[in-house]
Amino acid sequence: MWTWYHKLSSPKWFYQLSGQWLPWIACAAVLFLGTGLVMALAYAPADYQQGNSFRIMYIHVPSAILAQSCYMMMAVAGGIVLIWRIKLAEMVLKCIAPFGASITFLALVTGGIWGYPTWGTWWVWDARGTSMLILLFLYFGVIALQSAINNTSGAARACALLSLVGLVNIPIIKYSVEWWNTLHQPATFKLTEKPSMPMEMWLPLLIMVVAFYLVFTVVLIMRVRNEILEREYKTNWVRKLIDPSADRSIKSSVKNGGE
Amino acid sequence: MYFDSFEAFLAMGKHGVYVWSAYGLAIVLLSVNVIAPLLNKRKVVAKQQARLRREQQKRASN
Amino acid sequence: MPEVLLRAENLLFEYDDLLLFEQLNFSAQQGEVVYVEGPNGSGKTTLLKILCGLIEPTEGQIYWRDQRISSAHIDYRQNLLYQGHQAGIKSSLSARENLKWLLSLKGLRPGLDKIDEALALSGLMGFEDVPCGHLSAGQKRRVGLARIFISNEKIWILDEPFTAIDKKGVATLESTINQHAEQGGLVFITTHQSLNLTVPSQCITLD
Amino acid sequence: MYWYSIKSMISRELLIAVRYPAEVLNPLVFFLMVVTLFPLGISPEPQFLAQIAGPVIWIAALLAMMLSLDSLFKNDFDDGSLEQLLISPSPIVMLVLVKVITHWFTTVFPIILLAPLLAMMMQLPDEGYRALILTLLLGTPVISMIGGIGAALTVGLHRGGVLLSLIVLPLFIPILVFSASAIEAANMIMQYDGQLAMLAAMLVLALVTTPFATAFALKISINN
Repeated sequence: MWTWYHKLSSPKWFYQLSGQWLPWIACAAVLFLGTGLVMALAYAPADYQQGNSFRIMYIHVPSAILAQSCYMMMAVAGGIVLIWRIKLAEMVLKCIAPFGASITFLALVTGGIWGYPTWGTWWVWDARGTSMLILLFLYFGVIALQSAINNTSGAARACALLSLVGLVNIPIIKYSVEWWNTLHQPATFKLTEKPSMPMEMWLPLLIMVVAFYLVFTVVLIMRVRNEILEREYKTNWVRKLIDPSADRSIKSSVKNGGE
Repeated sequence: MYFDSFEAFLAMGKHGVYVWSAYGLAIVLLSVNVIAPLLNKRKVVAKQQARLRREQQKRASN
Repeated sequence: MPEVLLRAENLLFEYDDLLLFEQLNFSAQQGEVVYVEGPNGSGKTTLLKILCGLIEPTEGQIYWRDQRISSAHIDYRQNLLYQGHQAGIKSSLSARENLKWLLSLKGLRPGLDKIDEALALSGLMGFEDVPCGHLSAGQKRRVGLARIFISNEKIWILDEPFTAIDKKGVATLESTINQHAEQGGLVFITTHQSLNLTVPSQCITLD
Repeated sequence: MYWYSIKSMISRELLIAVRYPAEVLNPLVFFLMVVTLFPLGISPEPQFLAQIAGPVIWIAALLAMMLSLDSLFKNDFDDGSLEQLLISPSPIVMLVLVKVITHWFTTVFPIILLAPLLAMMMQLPDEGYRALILTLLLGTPVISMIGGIGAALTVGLHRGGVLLSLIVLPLFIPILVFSASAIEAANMIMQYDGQLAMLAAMLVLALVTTPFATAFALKISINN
């Protein structure tokens, strides 16, 4: 158990394993995204009330789900950073934030594009949209803090704490926003799913959700791998990796006491 | 297939603009997220290689 | 046999990619003065802060009387006097008020006469009630010195204590350091001055 | 013994506030000015003002607090007292909490005292005063405490001020929502115990959790 745990937290091990897995995950992502897009755009039936604008849901809902779980994962990585001080978690924390922010942005914009033909307005202060906007602010905060601190692991630890504070606050924010919404708005603008969605409608949604998670995994792995190359420069395996031709000369110079 | 013709598929009822712009934006955002680390990897590797070479030169001159 | 108060094992400190020091081992015992030497940017201040427990080393451990300073931190801090580049002197408070607060952090509550005595020793007689913002840079540093004179801590960690201090002040501090070591204390110090010590000393050199 | 360091911390903070009244007065003046902008900028019509009075005073108080929060740990960081505090054998979490509370008392409490005057100028209905004061009393300490985490995280950074607002403002939304709605309910002569209970619950939660986070954040910041 413990050796497994140490292995998992070692950047070298992650780099090698993720290198093997990445092509497969990328293939799966392309496959799922392709199938999902075709099904969502061409095969799913139009909604009897909203017509074809309903198809935007297949983008909006997966990105909204992913936006929230990205923040969760970021905070979990933050917890690992603060408790166990694992370098890999620091890298993951740093790499999730920009993706999370962009996917939150996507959820917000697609929500607007969906809203306009459906309710005639780009933006309503409904509970979900507002919560999503606040989530975007939370991401901005983490990204801004990250970029303001020069020391890499210091920045990671500060962001870890901030994302944990954010995680504790998210349920409170959500609750307060929902509560505020019921006060100020009659329920006409509510974006409730139809209780009985036919299979042709929810299957593409399921596929798209999986596809979004796969794309996220691919992006995260690629970013973390770059981060490893950046931060693990001092280790021999990274040096060998980036410059195989120089391999022998390093070894000989070390042997000759060149350092 | 839900649509009768390719034109109907493009038109999406009256909602073509909205549907296609939403999907377009999604594709653009996802591809940017995928392409950015790919480009960045080249930059990082080039940077670290230059650093390695500098150090090797320094060692050689010592 | 004098007791070993502070021991460092395999200290390594990295700031991002920059390796400041590695494989640093030393043990310091009662009655000793330890110089920390090295050029600017070699990590002297960082090492002193690591010894205080303010900064955590990337690798390695520090032991206070054979206990890790992180696990014995209350006892350790009770016995620790640290003075950095900034001594923690508030300019809106008077010398007396500043000293009172600094001492209260250790739970110490000496009488006013003791505080005034220390201030007089550091050459601040007559300035006890002046807000420190009105004092000169050297006088401000002397408020920090007064904190040292009044100390009952075992370990002193002094980062450039002689900056902006005149000859007389240097001599006073020097004799205080000697006296502290003779009474079984331990002093870590970084300085560009050469001191006249009557007690054993060792040197940690960073490069 | 540790009780003495806490007591000494309180008297020190109060003394500094007395010696530097600008730290107390500037946010207060800012608060006054921001509220004044609303009738000038939107409409001086009494009916309308009465409607927005509560939220406007709350938002202005929030912004004024953001101004003073920035300096919560900054001065101590600059003159080295923060290092001394962090290597104190006394419980650091308690010292930090004491610092945040005295800071609230010296900079925010005057704002609350001034609030009724501004409420009068903003034509707040008579029923709203009690709710305004109660929500301010319950809500602003939470803001101070959450803001304290942000202030601790940004203490050593050069662009701290704006960054601080950026990272903590979203976290204040629940407090603003419940406070504004309590005042609105009071204006309409309805019950607002629920909102007050929520604010009180948040206060308790903040009181038991944020000092640890703030102390931890200070340790992170001093390492950078």
